Amino acid sequence: MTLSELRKKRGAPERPAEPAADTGHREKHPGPLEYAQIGVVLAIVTAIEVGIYYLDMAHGLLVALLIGLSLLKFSLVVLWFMHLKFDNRVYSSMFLFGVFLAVLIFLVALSTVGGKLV
Amino acid sequence: MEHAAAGSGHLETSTGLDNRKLLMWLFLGSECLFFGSLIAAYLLYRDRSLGPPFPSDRVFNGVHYEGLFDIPFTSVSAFVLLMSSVTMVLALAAIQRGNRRSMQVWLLTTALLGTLFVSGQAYEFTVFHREGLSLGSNLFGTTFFVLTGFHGAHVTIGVLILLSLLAMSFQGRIQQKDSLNVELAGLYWHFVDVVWIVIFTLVYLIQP
Amino acid sequence: MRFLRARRIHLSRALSALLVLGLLALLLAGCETDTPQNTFDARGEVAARQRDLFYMAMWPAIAILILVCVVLVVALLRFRRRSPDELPKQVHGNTTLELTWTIAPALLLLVLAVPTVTAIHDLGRPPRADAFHVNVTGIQWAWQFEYADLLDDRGQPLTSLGELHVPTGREISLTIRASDVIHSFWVPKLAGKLDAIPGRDNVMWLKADEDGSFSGQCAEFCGRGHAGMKLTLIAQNQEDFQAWANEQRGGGG
Amino acid sequence: MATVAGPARGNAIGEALRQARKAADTEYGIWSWIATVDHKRIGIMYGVTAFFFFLAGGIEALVIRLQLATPNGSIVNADQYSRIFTMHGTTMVFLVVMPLSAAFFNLLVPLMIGARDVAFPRLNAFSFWTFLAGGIFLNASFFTGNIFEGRLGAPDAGWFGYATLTSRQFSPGHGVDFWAMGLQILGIASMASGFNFIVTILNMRAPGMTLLRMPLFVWMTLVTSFLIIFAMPVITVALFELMFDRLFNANFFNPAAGGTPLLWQHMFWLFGHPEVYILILPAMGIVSEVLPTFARKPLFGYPFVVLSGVAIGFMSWGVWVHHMYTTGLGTIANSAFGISTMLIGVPTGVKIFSWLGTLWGGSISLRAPLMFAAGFIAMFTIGGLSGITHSIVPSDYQQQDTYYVVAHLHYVLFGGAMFALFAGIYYWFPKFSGKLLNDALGQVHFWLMLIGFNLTFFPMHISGLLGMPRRIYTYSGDNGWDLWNLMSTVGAFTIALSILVFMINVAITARRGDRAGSDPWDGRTLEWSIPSPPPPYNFAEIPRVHALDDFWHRKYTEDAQGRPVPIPAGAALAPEPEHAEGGHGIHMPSPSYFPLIAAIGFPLIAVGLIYDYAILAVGAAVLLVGLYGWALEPATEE
Repeated sequence: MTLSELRKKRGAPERPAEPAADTGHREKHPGPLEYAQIGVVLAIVTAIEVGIYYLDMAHGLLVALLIGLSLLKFSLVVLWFMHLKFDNRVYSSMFLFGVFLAVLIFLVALSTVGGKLV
Repeated sequence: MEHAAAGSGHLETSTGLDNRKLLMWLFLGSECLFFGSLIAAYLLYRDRSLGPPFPSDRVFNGVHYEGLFDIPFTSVSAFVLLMSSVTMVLALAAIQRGNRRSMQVWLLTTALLGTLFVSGQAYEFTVFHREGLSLGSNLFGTTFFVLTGFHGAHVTIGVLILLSLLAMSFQGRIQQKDSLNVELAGLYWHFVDVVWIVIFTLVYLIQP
Repeated sequence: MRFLRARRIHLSRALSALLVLGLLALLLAGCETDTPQNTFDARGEVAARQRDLFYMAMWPAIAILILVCVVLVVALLRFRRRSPDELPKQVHGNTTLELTWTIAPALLLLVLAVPTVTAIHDLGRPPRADAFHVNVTGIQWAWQFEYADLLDDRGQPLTSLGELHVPTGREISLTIRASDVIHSFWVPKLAGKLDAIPGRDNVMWLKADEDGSFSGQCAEFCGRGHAGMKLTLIAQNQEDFQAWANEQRGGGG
Repeated sequence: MATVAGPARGNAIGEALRQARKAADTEYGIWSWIATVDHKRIGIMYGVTAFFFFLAGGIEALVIRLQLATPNGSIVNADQYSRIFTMHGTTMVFLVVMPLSAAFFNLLVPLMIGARDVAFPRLNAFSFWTFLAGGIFLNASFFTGNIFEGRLGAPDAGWFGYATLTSRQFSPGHGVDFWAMGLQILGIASMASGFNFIVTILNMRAPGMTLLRMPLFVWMTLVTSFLIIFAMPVITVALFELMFDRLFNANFFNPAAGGTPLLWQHMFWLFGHPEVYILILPAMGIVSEVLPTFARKPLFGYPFVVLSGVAIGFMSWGVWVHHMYTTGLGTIANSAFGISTMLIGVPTGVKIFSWLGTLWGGSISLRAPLMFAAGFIAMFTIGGLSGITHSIVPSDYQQQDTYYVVAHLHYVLFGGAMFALFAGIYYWFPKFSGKLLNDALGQVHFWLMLIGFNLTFFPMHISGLLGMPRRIYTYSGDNGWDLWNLMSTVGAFTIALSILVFMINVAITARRGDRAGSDPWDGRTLEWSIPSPPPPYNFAEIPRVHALDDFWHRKYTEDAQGRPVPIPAGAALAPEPEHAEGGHGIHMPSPSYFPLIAAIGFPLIAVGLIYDYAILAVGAAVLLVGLYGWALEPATEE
């Protein structure tokens, strides 16, 4: 006897398959216009990054600026395009745990082996 | 595309979160450690190569070596990948509104931009290789090729996923109610893009 | 089987007690012997400090072990089920107790941490400038020693293989390297080990308080010959040491 | 259920596959196991496979012990010894303790949280087949030498594979390649199950099963799974780097090009220390289930025990350098990691005391599961305390890489993990087989194993303190190590004997064991509320959970003094009533061959990388077929 027959014999009525509603969306996602605007911002930030690369400035300042700008891009993509700003916190905590863990342990590891960080 | 089986019996989960989306986020969290390890290895060995070629201009043993990195070229590449994220999210917005045609256009655009990025990388690798850089040439070659190579592999897999989605949508298997499939592919795609944002800054722009 | 069941309680009590006592007797027996690589039998400042730290951790550990085992065995015997429908009071926890056994061990560890960190810094200090300097290189599968302070007629440092000669009572500074795979330099009676890592110079110091020959061996798995990668450290008084050095110079010249 | 048109439809192969899938949807027969997505069957397969690897790893251990029984042993030569101890370590960690824990995750987690299966049943099957493929692949390395001439092909650089010993120069042959790729494959399996169980535990809980009502074992599974998914990528990258070094002349660990072998150690232990807790946390979870049942008393300080488990999970990321004290990282690093290592002892201590608190004042039934759990407490305490002595860094300079460490790690992983896993086997065997293991034989097994274990490993403390380094294949008779080594060897064979008793017990029980009802131990958690063995759908009706130890509270209420009073009504005790008819439809996932097909791709790819890229292409094709088939076939089909 197959399992499906067994199930039928038990007389369990089949529930019609419904797509699982993703209740993870607490708020509505933004629309195309907003996405496009963020795209423009991302493009501008990239242009600034490349621009300051060619500027002659103190190394420390350059590094700080570049890291700051890439963090900004990172956050824009993650928060809007990946909807972490709008979705359930559980998703973001899973991801951010990975991000922070990676940054933390490799900073410690690199400083222990004496690696140059930047 | 994501291999998932909806749970048995439960149509609503205890947290109210979708199983597959949760899985994807966990996977991305785990990927952070993957790329973190690769980037850490690159940073550890940066500027420790015992011989040329070098990423940026440098005097070594009294000889001036020109750097390999071509920042304008890579900036364009980074820009291409960044824009592919925009088109990806537009594809999602389209299907969430039930606009299949528009979604297909954006998916195709995204896949093309991704392919363009990978082609750019292939070109870059070829140029570098002609200049004498290989996995075994020095620490820079080792860490650079492995880090960017794994990233490129991720982009390639992403393109395959996008094309699979596209094929499925032409079969009529991606409807408005299936927008989660596009969302999941999108999450993966954006993640790969975000990794490149980090690599672009840490590897290319910041030079010791 | 029935016999076993009836006797089980007594058997288990006797066995448990025997086990714990036996284990402790074994441990103590171990400390007493005078074998070539006994870490308890320290003959130098560094090893002595390390041994004392081990004792400092070992005695509280044994005390805690006995405490846990006694409580465990007493609980098992005293609260064993006597009738199948016996139902004990449902205790879910006790916050005071729980906090106590979180904080008490933390305090104990804090107490252990202070001498530990002090010792790490004392033993980890760079060797003194006037120390007798030797470069140690681990090779598959032998130890090579290069005496930076002892030069031969041509101005080259003396070298030896497998046997390390040092003056007694003087601080010895060792720069440890490897030429192929990772090894670990270890002379148990004088000091704990330090790894020899290719591409890296590790520095340690040690001191032999008395003349004698002390055996040591590679402690990091380094391939097929690992078990045979031994060394002997020979600590000699000043005259004997000079005599040895002169002999080496003569032999080498 | 509307059938979604599969791409396989319409062609002969696709139709055959569909038929095969249908045929596998039975309760019996080999195909029903091969295509199964039932978490219970997958759990059993995990357990049985891991037990076979346990025997293999055990035989390797016996060879090691025979060789070291006397000074100047000559059972094996140095080369064979290196390969055997490497395989012993790798096998026991990756092919025994991890998959045995995975077996329990699979068997128990859905039952304990009141679910019908895991969140991704096919991913679960994929984990198992990938694990099996990786295990077979790894052990196949033995045969890449010429086994008849005594030349084994297995890896020879230790389970920790320290660079530069793993480089092609110092380890020619393919042993290390097999090791690296085998671990890579096993890593995929572990990661897949890690993701699966996190989603299952977070999302598939029965109504009312809040996080703080979950059994402790489920909590420990959750923590372990998080450790797996965050720790595995690090070793994955390290293994990739090793493979690039070996296959494509990369320089990651090559000092001649300026690389440092320490990079490997950092990455290995960044993974390796969480890994230690991946091995021990499930064991702690099992013990935390066994003790309350056999003491008829709830776990003492449940929230504290949960919290300490979570704390251990977090802290396990901050102690990796304690495997590297003697690499010369400097006083600051050694002090910091010495202190963090001490601190991780605190939550571990909390657990031990809480277990004692659980037993104290209970009504303790001294059956085999409880004996093993009690043995675990004592043995694990020894292992934990010797661990504390390692945090005394300067003292560890002496003990590092000696038999003292061998003693310590076996007290944790054998005295700890294996004792607890056996407790779990005796405890849950009746749930999944329907028969009780013989208790008298169980007691014999326990005492033999306890005595044998201590006889083997306690003397290693002493031989280590007497200066015996690890991983030496022979020693001379003048070091005072002879007696201790002989004792260890005798002990090892006593352990082997105890395992034999266990196997006899299983064989006897299979033939004529006592039938177990649904609740033979007066259990507390939901798995005891359903028949033994459980039906494929587990719960005819998804339970509604009202408390921690919900099933206990269905059987007993408490009087004013806090003493439990049995609830007389038989209804509460009855295994799930048969009212599925009127209730919900039970909708089970269909069996699938694709996880197996995908899993077969991995060893082919690995073999291809080592020998011939053509095989690699075949492997990749097989993997793709598996993945696409899996993605495109509907999860359920009626």
